[in-house]
Amino acid sequence: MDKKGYYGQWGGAFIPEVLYETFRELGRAFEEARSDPDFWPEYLRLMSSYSCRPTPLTHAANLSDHFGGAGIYIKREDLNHTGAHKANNVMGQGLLVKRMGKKRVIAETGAGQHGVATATMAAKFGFACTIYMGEEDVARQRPNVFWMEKLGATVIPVTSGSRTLKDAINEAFRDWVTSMDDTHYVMGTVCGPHPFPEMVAWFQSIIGREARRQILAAHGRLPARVFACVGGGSNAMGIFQGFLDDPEVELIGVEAGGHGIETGQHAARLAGDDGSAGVAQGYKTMFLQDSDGQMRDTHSVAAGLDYVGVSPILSDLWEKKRVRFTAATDREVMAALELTMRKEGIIPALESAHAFVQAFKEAPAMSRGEALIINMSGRGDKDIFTIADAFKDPSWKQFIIDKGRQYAAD
Amino acid sequence: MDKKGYYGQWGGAFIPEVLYETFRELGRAFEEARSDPDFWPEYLRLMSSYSCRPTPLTHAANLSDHFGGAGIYIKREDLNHTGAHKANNVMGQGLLVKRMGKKRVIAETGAGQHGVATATMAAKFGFACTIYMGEEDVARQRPNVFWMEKLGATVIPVTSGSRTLKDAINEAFRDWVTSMDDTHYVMGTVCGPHPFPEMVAWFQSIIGREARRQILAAHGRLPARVFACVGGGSNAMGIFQGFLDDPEVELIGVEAGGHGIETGQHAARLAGDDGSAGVAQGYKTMFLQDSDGQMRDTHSVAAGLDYVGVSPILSDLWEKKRVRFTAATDREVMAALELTMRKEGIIPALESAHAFVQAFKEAPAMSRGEALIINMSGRGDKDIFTIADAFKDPSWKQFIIDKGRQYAAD
Amino acid sequence: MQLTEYLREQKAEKKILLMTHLVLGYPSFEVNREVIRQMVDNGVDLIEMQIPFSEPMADGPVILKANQAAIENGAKVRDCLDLAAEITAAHPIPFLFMTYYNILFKYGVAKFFRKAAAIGIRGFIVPDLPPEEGEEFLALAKEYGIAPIMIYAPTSTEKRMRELAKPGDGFIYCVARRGVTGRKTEFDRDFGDYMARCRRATDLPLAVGFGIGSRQDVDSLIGQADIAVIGTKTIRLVDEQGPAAVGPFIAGLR
Amino acid sequence: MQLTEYLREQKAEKKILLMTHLVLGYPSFEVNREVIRQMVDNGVDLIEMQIPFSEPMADGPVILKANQAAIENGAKVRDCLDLAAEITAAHPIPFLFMTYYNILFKYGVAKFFRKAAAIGIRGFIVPDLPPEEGEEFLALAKEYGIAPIMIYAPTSTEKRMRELAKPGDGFIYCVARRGVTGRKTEFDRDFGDYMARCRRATDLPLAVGFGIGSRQDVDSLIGQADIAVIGTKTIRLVDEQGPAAVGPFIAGLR
Ligand SMILES: Cc1ncc(COP(=O)(O)O)c(C=O)c1O
Ligand SMILES: Cc1ncc(COP(=O)(O)O)c(C=O)c1O
Repeated sequence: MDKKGYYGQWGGAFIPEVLYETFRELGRAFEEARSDPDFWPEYLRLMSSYSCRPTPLTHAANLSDHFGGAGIYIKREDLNHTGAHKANNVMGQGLLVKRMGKKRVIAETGAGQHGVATATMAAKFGFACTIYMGEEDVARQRPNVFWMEKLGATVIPVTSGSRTLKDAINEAFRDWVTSMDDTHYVMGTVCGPHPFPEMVAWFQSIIGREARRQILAAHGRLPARVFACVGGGSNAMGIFQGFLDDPEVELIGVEAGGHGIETGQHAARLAGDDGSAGVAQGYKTMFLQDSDGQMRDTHSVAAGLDYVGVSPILSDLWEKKRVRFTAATDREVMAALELTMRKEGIIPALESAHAFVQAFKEAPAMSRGEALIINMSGRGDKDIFTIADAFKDPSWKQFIIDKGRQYAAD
Repeated sequence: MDKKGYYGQWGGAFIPEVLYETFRELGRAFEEARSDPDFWPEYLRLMSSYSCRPTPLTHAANLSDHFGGAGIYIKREDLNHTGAHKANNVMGQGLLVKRMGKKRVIAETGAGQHGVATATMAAKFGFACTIYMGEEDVARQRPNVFWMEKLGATVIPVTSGSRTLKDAINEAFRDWVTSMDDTHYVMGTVCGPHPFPEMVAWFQSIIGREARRQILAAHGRLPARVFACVGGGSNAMGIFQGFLDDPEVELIGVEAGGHGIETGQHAARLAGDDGSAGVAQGYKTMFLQDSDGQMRDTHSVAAGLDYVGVSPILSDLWEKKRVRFTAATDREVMAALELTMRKEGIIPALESAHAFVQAFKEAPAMSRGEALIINMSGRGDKDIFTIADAFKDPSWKQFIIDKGRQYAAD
Repeated sequence: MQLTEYLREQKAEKKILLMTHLVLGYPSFEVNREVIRQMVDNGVDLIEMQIPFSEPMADGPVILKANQAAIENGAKVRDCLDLAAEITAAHPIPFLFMTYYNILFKYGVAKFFRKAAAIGIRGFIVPDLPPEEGEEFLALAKEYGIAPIMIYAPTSTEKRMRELAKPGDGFIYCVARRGVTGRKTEFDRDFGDYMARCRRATDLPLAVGFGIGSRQDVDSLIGQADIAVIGTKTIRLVDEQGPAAVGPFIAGLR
Repeated sequence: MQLTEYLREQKAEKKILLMTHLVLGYPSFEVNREVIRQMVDNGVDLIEMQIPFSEPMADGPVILKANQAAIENGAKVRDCLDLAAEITAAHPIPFLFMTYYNILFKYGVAKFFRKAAAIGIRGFIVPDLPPEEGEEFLALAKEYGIAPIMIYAPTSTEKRMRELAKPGDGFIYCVARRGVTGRKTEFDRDFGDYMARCRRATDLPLAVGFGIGSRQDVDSLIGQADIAVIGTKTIRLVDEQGPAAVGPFIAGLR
């Protein structure tokens, strides 16, 4: 790292003065935890007894045969408690909150995964919990809202801006500048002001540490390539960190190509040419913004990738060409999802399916002796409304129509 | 075991002659697998690389404090791939099918969990797959039907009888008597004709083997009591087998009390006095039947417990008083579910929540030095339609109404 | 006279015998009476009366539906036994009970045999009771002189058939093909091999059931089997055309 | 004349100065013109003009909505600068830009300073730019003689305040309380302690903002602060009663 909180030219902490002390305290708590030899083992214990870590690395024999190239391995973050890698970050921050003696947590959420994970952590640790969620996402992701509420969290629909993830982040900050004395903001990804990117990357590094050990055990040597989808970038950073120091391992981040980069309706900040440097939401990175610096609307079938910014650490790794970036379109994602379900009995989250798309494009041309890893950041159950929509499943539609009529008649 | 395939007076193989050879072959394949020293390790390898075994034993510190008695531990079968213990059985049978060289699997399903697990296994092993599911369950469990189909299975709604689980079992047998040459019937629980109860119990014993080791590590000695819900009885047998030889460990099976045993609308075969000995679906056990021997309609909020029969092994353990049986009502289940979500950030399946009910009743009167284990057979995400219904969640209803109108307008 | 001997005698006079089937209480006991009368009047040699069961695992959709409808209509086991008593008294041919084991089990197996013997029932067909599970059943069958009808299937090995023949009596019910009742059977080369295997395994008369519904089907069994069993077909006929259609149909079968 | 000196001079004549705020382009540039005229005519001492940004993290719902409406109405940064040029030329009081850092960053920080200086802007308030991140910004501020307005918060320690004062110029913007713009502030004992802390940490004039909306609020600041900042209140007023209501409101504040 260069200047504190910077990765190359990216990162920083562009925060209102009212949060200055809060960030100092957070930074201190984080540094202390990181240098406390008992902390990481405590974290591991929590993750292996409350969640299911280490998560497996599954050899996808059928997909490997299907493409006839590299051996395909899937890192199974879907098997975490709450169904995604988000748990790693959230539980880690939960331990920090306990150390700091705070009693309440707040968080933003897009897809709802981070919200559910945070509500879960809050229940487990006995914290009060408020989740900010764009009104549009509340509508799209009602099942997750339902669970958050049942887990005891208050979900506040955010009606400003594009009513999606970025607006939820703003709103969480607005809460925090009022409540910082007893409240911690559980940032959901490797974005935001320092020390969030560093902290979230640290907790998520558990993925890469395990994956490195597991692929060596299963394949005998390092993988040739590692694929991960990139929303904010936390699952990608999580697995990439296992291989950053191995130059022979190529790292590939896959962003949301939406309806196609050429349509402008996407969320590709680093792949393609639509992103540009900016400062917002407390940090400097590549954003999707207009020439005035106003953030643009983004689109992805995967709510968790539908975000204007990206991890400053990834912007740096992109600039240094350590991580290659590509994008997968909504359509490609549905095809990869279908193939993965059929061939392996595994249902990736729509977000994760982006990584599968790119791996499938590259596997055939790789040699049989090589291995690739796909980071499966989460499971697709949560996406049933979106996936059933996308597949235009008639029985599903009829089921919902009937159920709706029944409710309307109640 | 007594007479082959019998547990005390229970069990047997009441099968049509046309399946005689099929069962012989299956029995042989099973015996060979069981005595093959490589088989169980192969099974463990599969379960730890494709699913997330060993699943954790979570210390529920908040619930323990809340009740102020025994230390409460939760065995996390919800963290299995596909979200329930059903995966253990299905993957094991998948390995057997491979050994037998068959190319197609069929299964019955009630809640849909076993159907999803079987469809998943079939995708993974490359088998064709047909799932029989009562028409009523198809309607109640549409999300699971959707996933089964997406996983490549054909789901056949069964319109006979009560259009629920038992009818799906009959229908699966009707398929099997035609197709046995290339088809294996993946029985979903520790019921049915010999060798199914023994085989399913063997695969599910992975739960108890792990749990025993884990509780000794976490608590230093054996638990005083172990609670499991009982539909067919596979998750219960799975965990109980870890402690059957320890007379100091009390084993408690919790059946579906539905609207209350006194109402007759329940599925309690062993708790209460409504069950009686009978022979159906290929085996002898305690059934809910009328004085003519016709099977009765059962009721439970949990589709997976809504079944007329019960494992012959459990009938024997009940008769021998090794396992105590109780029932939890639908209402108690919703309360236990809510408490568990709030206190621990854990969402049990409606089936599993039955075990929580009874543990919660008994924990306060137990001493602080004692431990109890609840087998959490599955996760509750799958039950969102039922749970949201039960909680009469207005936003959820509105969401479904809107979605239904939108589909109707398409 | 024992059932087997009766069948041998009848067979001496006919190229093939006919056994028909019906579900007691479906569509009603009233119709059962009429259907049986038509069957007997038109030369049927023996009749299996199915006592309905809620889980008729080995039956196809038509008989399944008949079972469930009978139960829903309120047909109790007691009613079935009463009707059976009336029928056996009224008609000179042998009658058998076909049902699933739970009906006997719940009634009390010994008590059921006693009752059936009193009624004059000549045999039991219980498709979900293999002899391995039937120790008590077989002993009682011997005691009461009720033939326990064993079942052969195309999947049975010759060795298995010989074993089944031992406790068997009356005749052997040869299931014509894999699957449940009600679907069409092809009487092809494989079928011939199967019947030859059955013949080698036992001296008992052979009945062939599953999927037989026309004179052509019955004809094709001549020389291979002793009894042709008509099941689903008559139920369908009664459903579609009423009981009066049964007589002409039976008359036309041979 | 430097902004600080101007403020000291003005303060010498008045018990307290008034700074008002508005969002450029909201509800329209036309209304901005009228509102500013009313403000100036009624004795406002200085005005902060907010260039809208899509992610105004430190602003409450009213100003947030104004930002987003302005952008949706098509207000571009260029248009804001054009209006600002027109305004500074037309009115004799000092004007400041308030905005978020991305607006400067994307425009080019140096270029933005050059432009602002050319227009005659006297200070910048950038709530998401702490001095740690503002090296270039502070250097340019010095170069162009535009006051970089530092912000104090109730959570700032006295040590931190002293550090902030160093690069600061013009005045210090004291955020009256935790939270975002637009909610009511209690001017209680804690507030007094806070202001005393601010006063000890710097010689620069102190402006107090967040939640000031009445003569009573303004009065309670006299003696504790040099400048009262009226933000959300006038936006609400224009929303509800139109620009003509601004003049009387301002006139009544002191
Ligand atoms: C399953 C899943 N994968 C990926 C993401 C994207 O986030 P990140 O890039 O931080 O991993 C999300 C965010 O909600 C998610 O839920
Ligand atoms: C989550 C879960 N638990 C329990 C059961 C009941 O089955 P068993 O008693 O065989 O464990 C089911 C059956 O579908 C289930 O899905």
